[in-house]
Amino acid sequence: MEILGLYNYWVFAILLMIGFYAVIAKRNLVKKLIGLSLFQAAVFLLYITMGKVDGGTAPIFSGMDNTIFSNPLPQVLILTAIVVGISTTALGLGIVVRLKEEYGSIEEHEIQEIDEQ
Amino acid sequence: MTTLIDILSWVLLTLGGLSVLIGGIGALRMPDLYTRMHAASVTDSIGAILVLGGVMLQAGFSLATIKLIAVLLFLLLTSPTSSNALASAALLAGTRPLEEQAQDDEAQK
Amino acid sequence: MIVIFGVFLLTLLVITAIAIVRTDNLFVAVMLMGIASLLIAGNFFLLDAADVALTEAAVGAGISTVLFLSALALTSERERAKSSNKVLSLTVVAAAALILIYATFDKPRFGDPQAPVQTHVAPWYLEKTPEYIDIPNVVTAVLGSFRGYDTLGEVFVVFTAGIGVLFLLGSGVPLGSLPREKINEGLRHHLIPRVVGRVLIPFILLFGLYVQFHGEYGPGGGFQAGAIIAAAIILFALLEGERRALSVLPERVLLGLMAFGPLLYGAVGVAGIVLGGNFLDYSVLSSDPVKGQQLGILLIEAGVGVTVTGVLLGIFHAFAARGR
Amino acid sequence: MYYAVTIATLVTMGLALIRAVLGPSVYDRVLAVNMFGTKTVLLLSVIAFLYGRPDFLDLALAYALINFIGILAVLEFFRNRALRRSTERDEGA
Repeated sequence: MEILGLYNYWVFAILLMIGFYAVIAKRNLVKKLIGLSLFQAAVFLLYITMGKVDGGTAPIFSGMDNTIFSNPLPQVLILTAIVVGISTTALGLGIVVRLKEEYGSIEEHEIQEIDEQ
Repeated sequence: MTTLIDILSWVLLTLGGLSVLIGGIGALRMPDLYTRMHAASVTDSIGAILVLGGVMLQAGFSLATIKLIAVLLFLLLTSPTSSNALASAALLAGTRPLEEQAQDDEAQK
Repeated sequence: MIVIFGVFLLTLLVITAIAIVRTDNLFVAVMLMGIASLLIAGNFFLLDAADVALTEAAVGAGISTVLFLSALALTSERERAKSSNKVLSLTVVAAAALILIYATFDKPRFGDPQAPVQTHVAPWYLEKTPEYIDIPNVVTAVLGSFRGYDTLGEVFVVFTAGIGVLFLLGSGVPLGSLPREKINEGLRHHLIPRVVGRVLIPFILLFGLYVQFHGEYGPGGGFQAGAIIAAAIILFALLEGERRALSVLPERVLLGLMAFGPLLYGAVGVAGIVLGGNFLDYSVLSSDPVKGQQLGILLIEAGVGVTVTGVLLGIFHAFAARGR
Repeated sequence: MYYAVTIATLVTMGLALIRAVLGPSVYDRVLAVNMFGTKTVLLLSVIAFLYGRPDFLDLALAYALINFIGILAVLEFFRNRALRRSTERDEGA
């Protein structure tokens, strides 16, 4: 189990970087936002992983005695972050839609070319 | 009595797990969209009924069983509907079943 | 054994993420995002975060797909350009990934009860919640009371994002001035989804209310309930056309809902000051401090739920109106 | 026995994911997402019992209710696309 002890963190690192790659390498703006969502998901995973305690259960009392509970604090932070994440993604999508209307394109370099003219 | 219920629920769970697995393999291996849909629906209908039925027997008579019944009901309502919606969308867009395609190919020859 | 289930789900998640980045069809990428959301919710559940998994379920399964698809309908479905500087980006990303992975070797092992995160404030929350607030769900207690300022901030962020989308996209052409054939009738001609959807909508609304008010006893609360209720009304709008949805909840009402949540939240905080406590100190709301805390949490959760519903619906309608 | 069912569900999820990645048509991918959704419902309900916390069935219930919306949004998207293409063709003609 020792090897698996860090697996969640590795997945966090890989997922974070996959999202980051989409943000820096892709030129399509919607794709960049999708990458950003992946990036977000990776951070969520990191927080929730840190809050897990071995043999624990979700921090909701259920009348059982002597139960170990996982850490409630990261869960609170991420719970709100998910809803904030979707609203900010929607804001990003709104900007992309407006760009498409103004420039007729959602590819980054085409927008830049039009701007330079 | 409890042993009987246990055995029954294990049987249901095993059969459910098997049908879920068979449906999954079918959805991967079948040759075209409609046959894949057919395989996937196995996991949604009989698989869900058996698995949730098995879990229900384990839960006994409690709030959990009522929730499980609700889950099962909603699954049985929604998954055929979405399959139907998907199939009709695919058919309207011009994806045709394999056999029909083969017949057309024959006719063209 | 459960650890291995988690590892399997995470591996699937990485595969999905790679597929998302590789495909050049944005529709496919959105579909795969749906799968990624399901996987990550499953993982949250395995990691003991039932509340978070419920939020991810409420947001990821319906609303985010709907929003991305309506944005795609307004822009384009295909990625045209090749990636820029593929080699350079890949090198940067790979190097950063290696550094991050190297850094993880200093992290406490997965599930270690002695890790610094577990020893700092969390035990205090778990110990004091029964005494101060006396509700079973510690997550709700921390969210509503102990870290009430945080949540107030988040509610304002959600509110601001909603206002931002409305400013960017406006509410489009008013529905009344459009010729009849231009109005989106939704899926009215698809009989089967329509009938089933109609059966389902009341149950989704009921479930949303249950999640809202059961949040102190089980997984749930304002954020999840807001998303679920918004999902129910979005389902109605998809099935019956936007016009019917807007006649049920007109835009003015939606704007009111968006503003009402933060106002209610702030008012509860100010009421604390007026009654002689601190801002967002609910203990003074009732003669019994514990009852006061419970009342305060109930009120602010209601505020959160109302805002989230209003903002998500406002965003949905803003995107839908842009298509006309 | 719960473990056996969980493993079967997980493997099926993997198979569905392969179908979603391979395609070939967009409908296959939608089918895979739909299948994935129901598998998640089964997985969550079984794991709730595996953990001995049946009060967490709310999650499975949420998915059973909400997955439908995603599929309908896809249907609406296809319908819109067909409409757009036909109007484009009309204008082109």
